[in-house]
Amino acid sequence: MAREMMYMDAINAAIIEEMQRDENVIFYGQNMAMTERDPMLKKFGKDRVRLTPISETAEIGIGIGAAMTGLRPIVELWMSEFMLVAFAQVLNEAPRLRYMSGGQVKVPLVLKAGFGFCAGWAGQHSNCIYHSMMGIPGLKVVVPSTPADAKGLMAAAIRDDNPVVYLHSYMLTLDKGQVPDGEYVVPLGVADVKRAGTDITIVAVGWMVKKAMAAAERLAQEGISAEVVDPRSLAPLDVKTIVASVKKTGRVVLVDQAPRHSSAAAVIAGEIAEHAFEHLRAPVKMVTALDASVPYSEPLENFVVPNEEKIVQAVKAVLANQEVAA
Amino acid sequence: MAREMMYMDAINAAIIEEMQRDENVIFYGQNMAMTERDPMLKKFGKDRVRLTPISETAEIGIGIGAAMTGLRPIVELWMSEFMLVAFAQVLNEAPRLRYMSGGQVKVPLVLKAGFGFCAGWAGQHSNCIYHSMMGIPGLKVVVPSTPADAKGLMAAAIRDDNPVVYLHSYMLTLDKGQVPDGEYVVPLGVADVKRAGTDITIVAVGWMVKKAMAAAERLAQEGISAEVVDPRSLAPLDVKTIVASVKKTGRVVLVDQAPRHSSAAAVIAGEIAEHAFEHLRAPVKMVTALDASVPYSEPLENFVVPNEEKIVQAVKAVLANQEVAA
Amino acid sequence: MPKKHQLSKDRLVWMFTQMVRIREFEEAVKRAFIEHPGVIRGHAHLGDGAEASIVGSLSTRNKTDLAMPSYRCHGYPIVLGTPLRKMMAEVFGRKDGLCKGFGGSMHLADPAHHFPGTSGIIGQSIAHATGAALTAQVKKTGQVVYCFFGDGASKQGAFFESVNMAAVWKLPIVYVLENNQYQAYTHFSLEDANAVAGDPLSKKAAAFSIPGVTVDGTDPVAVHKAVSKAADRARAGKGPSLVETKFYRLSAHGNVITVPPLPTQFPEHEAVAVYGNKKEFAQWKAKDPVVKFRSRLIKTRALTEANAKRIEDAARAEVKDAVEFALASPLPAPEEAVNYVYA
Amino acid sequence: MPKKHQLSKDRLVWMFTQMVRIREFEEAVKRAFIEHPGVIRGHAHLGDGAEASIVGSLSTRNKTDLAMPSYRCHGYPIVLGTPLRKMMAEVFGRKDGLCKGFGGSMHLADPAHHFPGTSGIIGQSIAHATGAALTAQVKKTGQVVYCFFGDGASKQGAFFESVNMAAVWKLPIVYVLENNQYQAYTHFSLEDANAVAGDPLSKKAAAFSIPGVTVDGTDPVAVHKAVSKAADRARAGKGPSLVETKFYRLSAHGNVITVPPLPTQFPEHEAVAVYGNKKEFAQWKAKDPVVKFRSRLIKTRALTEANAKRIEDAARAEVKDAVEFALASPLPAPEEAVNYVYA
Ligand SMILES: Cc1ncc(C[n+]2csc(CCOP(=O)(O)OP(=O)(O)O)c2C)c(N)n1
Ligand SMILES: Cc1ncc(C[n+]2csc(CCOP(=O)(O)OP(=O)(O)O)c2C)c(N)n1
Ligand SMILES: [Mg+2]
Ligand SMILES: [Mg+2]
Repeated sequence: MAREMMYMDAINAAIIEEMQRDENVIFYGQNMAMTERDPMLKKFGKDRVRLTPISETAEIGIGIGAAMTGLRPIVELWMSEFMLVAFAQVLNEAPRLRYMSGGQVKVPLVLKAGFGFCAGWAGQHSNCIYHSMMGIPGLKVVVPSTPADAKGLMAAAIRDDNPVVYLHSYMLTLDKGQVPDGEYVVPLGVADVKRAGTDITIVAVGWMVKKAMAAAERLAQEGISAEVVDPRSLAPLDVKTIVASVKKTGRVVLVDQAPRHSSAAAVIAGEIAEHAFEHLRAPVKMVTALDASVPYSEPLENFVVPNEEKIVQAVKAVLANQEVAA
Repeated sequence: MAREMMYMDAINAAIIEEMQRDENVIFYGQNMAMTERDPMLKKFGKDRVRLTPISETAEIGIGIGAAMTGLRPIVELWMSEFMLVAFAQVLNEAPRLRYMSGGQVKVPLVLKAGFGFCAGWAGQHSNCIYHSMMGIPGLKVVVPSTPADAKGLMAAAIRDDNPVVYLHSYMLTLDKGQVPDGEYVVPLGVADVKRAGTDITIVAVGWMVKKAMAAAERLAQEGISAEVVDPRSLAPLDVKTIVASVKKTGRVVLVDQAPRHSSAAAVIAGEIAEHAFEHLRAPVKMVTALDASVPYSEPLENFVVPNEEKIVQAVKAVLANQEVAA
Repeated sequence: MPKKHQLSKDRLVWMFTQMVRIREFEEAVKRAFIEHPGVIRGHAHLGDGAEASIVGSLSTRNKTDLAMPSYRCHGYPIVLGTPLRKMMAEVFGRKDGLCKGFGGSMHLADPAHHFPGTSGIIGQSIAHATGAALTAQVKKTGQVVYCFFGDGASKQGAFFESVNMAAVWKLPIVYVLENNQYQAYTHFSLEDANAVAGDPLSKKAAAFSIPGVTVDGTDPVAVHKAVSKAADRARAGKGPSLVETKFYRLSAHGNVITVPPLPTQFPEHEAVAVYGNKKEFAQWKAKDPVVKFRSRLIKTRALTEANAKRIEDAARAEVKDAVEFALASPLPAPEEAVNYVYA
Repeated sequence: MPKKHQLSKDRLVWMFTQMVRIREFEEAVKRAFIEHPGVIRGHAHLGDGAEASIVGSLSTRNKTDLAMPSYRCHGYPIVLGTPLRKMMAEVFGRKDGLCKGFGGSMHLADPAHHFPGTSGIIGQSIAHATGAALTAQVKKTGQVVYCFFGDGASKQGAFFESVNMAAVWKLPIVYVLENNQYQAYTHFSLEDANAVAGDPLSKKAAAFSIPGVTVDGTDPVAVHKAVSKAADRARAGKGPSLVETKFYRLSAHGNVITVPPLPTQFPEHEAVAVYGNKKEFAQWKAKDPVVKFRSRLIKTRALTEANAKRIEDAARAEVKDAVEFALASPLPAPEEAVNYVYA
């Protein structure tokens, strides 16, 4: 059975279900569970649901220490940029401790944060920083693009025995979709073909999956069949599924909300260059944010961030096998 | 005129010369200038050369504030991983403040740090984190591989009006090379063809340039002519020079000390896939660290990090146009 | 208080004027969410309630001293002399804004008026302010830096690291911890160890062996007095002080967070909306610093009712003009967005 | 001191024994740089001088209490019961090492003996220790966490953030600030604002309104007393305390940093090598905690000279055996390196 649900509600549903399932799961963060009327606090009690100060280094570090000693913390970090004040804990503590101990400890920790809020939040609150967390041995990173994935990936993240950064797109918060009832786990490290197609592959992440789907729809009306692949996990990255799609279609556009060299798109393009080269019939093409911080004012912001139109144009350019300026 | 100099001495020479040239340049960090006998302190005085506590967030943040108000600080951070405790300052403050102010302020700041110390320093002190600083609009990143570049890029970094992360490879610290006397500036954003060749391009960063040069030497003895390109700046990245080399040779191996998906190699491979595709006669090939943190014990460490032999094998595989496991 | 810090009648009236200008500006911003929906994007944070803290602090500054506030930054430049037109235009994301529409409400900057900029990431700008004080020291400019940050920010590592360094280096800086009793939706008593123990937040000064004092942040004269002392100390080369100004944020943390194109508005104050504590809100509302200071000046005859009205009318007119200017200013051209990335 | 914390003769002898075992282990590690060059890679940091702080603290623990030290971590597991063989094999990078050669000197870990691991990044493990205390509280295990960190680490934001949270949550943790007077090459008086003002570093406790005390860290009984009180408080659900144990690191910060294949060795102590201050070094050398405690126990007849010798010989033999074991243990197979990345 499934039901229609909002993306954000799907995330919460997974957290609640996993907390019901395993009493070692705890949940804390800033500006949550302030009063006894808080529904999560009511359900799970003061020990398991907590309010924290603006102390990300301690919040994440405490999560690590708690995970090393038997709990399974979910840390609510709100915006992913806030993690940067504590990035040593994310990149150089959580994923290293198991390895350095020769496998003696594990760190089952979920770092939950939203990203890419393009809504006039300007230069420090609108970024995509997933690229900086890719390729860190020991660290997993997931980016759901639909309510169902949001639920299934959260469940998987909580059950995983490794640190997982769970990044939800702010722009998808209110989107609705069918979400399976009850236990629903989307395995980490498995990409999803969100739309099948034959002429070209579009690889997109997070909010950009929605834009890519819209672009594919428009292209379909013009007789172009685009396959949309959503990696869902950026680490581990399901290179196999992506490469298989590219091998099938022979062409690929990579869409990413981040600037070009800090995008997952660039890394994926590198993998394609190594593993699908012989099947490519045209150069890969990246559609990314421009090389600028996200500006405040609406026309400026719109100009910097990729959109449906740019995707459509890129697809057409690749199909015409001619390079156009990014 | 030039003279033989060690890599680390070349860096210091540039700092001293620039501090002599411009009294707004200041230099501070942990575990330096502890006593009045310190040569830098003697030369430039207590105001301009300072000792700091283990407070990277404040150290870098103070550098930003000082830069906004008229100084040109160089912050000695020692190991690049230490920057992670203050990564918000590096990724989300220094490069954003000018943009957010609509160009009213500038942040001429140099963050100096060593990286990639493969000498038994284990999982938290041996990493390459440059990848996480690529593609951040407003931020420049340089990685010198020779004493001359070490000097010239430091001079350029200090003179630049933007925040520049200057990353020196610990493994090259004692290497010697010819270094021009006096004023010598290597422009930021310009790659260097470290060795000309015709059969294949090897793109390598930092310590890996040295390994690539050694591999090219060995390959030359077998009649294979490899061109070695050193980006020197990772941001801005000189895609043009890299692509030109690949267009010429038609084949490319990318060497990087970081794990695959956190490497500059992957990003560069993505650019090549978009901009040199038609000229490629074989898939690109990456030689990177394995997907593991750097382990302590020597045989383990050697196994994880790329070496000359792996580069030679990769080049031969590409020339044979057959894929081999990474 | 030492004679030199005694406030003349003119100065008191000037302070009142600035407080009124801040209040009028913030109320106009708040009204804009209703009167001009969609014009303000992102997150806007108001300083109503903080007027005494802001003006009391900045009334002690010398001409070239710097102010480095947090992202809740509207009040400070108003006192420094930044034109309200440019400020409002920036909040509205216009081409004629202070930052040409690149920064918005959280990131006002006006270096020409001694306000280098802000950070939206909590605690980080405390380090920037400390760096500005380093410049003052190295270049011997005689400047003092006024660093403002919230009760919430005092739980971020950047705060402790910065103050320690300022104390060791004896930097010319005054740390004004504006305890408006909330960090977003969280009452400070729920997250601060000093508060949990019933101690003032200024006790944190002991961690650096520097003076720490808590002062009534609804009284601009009390703030002036405490900050004067701290600024004197800074100017004398004796290093930083910590002044906790305790007052109450009178509006909600910020406008409601929504996903575009849903319009966003200002909700009720958290005391009521989150904690259901109407009494707390009413008690502090009764201590409104602008209202209190007005009565006091009238009572002490520093001001007549007529003059007060004139000041208020002038401020209202100035703000109205700013709104009109901002609305008339064009949006920036999209292609502008790639400028100012590099110097 | 309360009766229950009074130390029996046996207990005092046990404490002396642990101190000797630590000292012998550290001296063997130091000697290995000369006797077996190249066997220890990277950076090794010794705890000689810290014996009284380590043993005095851990002598107050209950069976399942956890120790969470910094990267200067050899001493603690020795007290907890970790086999020296496995420890030395890890320091030598061998297959039979505690961490199979993956961690080395800085990253010993032995969760089976209540030592979950360490971080090499200053200050970060203070948060981890606080998290372990959270587990103890949530799971109601009755455990106390002993969190050790250096004077240098007390300038890292992680320290302040963690202690504040522990105080608000009343976590069962004792923060032992081991002030060995140096952070790498820097004397603490050059970087700490409390020290600059002539105050003890335990004054930082005021920032959290928790007990803070400074104790003679060369005296294991004094440390025991102070830490007992703190542990009692933690166990009673009253939250954290800060105990500054002041002593002196007797060896240099670590072996010299070199680029392979250049061999690395232990240099002279920074007091001499950097500051040219032989007197300081000599003064503190005279307060060697192991030597002092030995004489005291003999003077108070808790120990005979013959027993002391026996203990020392046994420790020496144990460490010699550990070195031989470690040397005989094979290096790990290269292909092992891709294991343990994910659980
Ligand atoms: C590092 C970081 N964490 C979280 C946030 C989200 N945030 C924005 S404002 C705010 C509250 C700040 O409270 P306070 O410092 O008291 O300042 P006030 O809003 O009261 O002026 C928070 C938590 C942030 N911007 N940066
Ligand atoms: C964040 C960070 N900055 C710098 C370093 C380099 N470093 C390693 S040990 C050390 C000194 C630590 O001093 P202290 O905390 O007093 O501990 P001690 O060595 O005296 O035991 C420093 C600065 C580091 N490891 N991490
Ligand atoms: Mg506040
Ligand atoms: Mg120390």
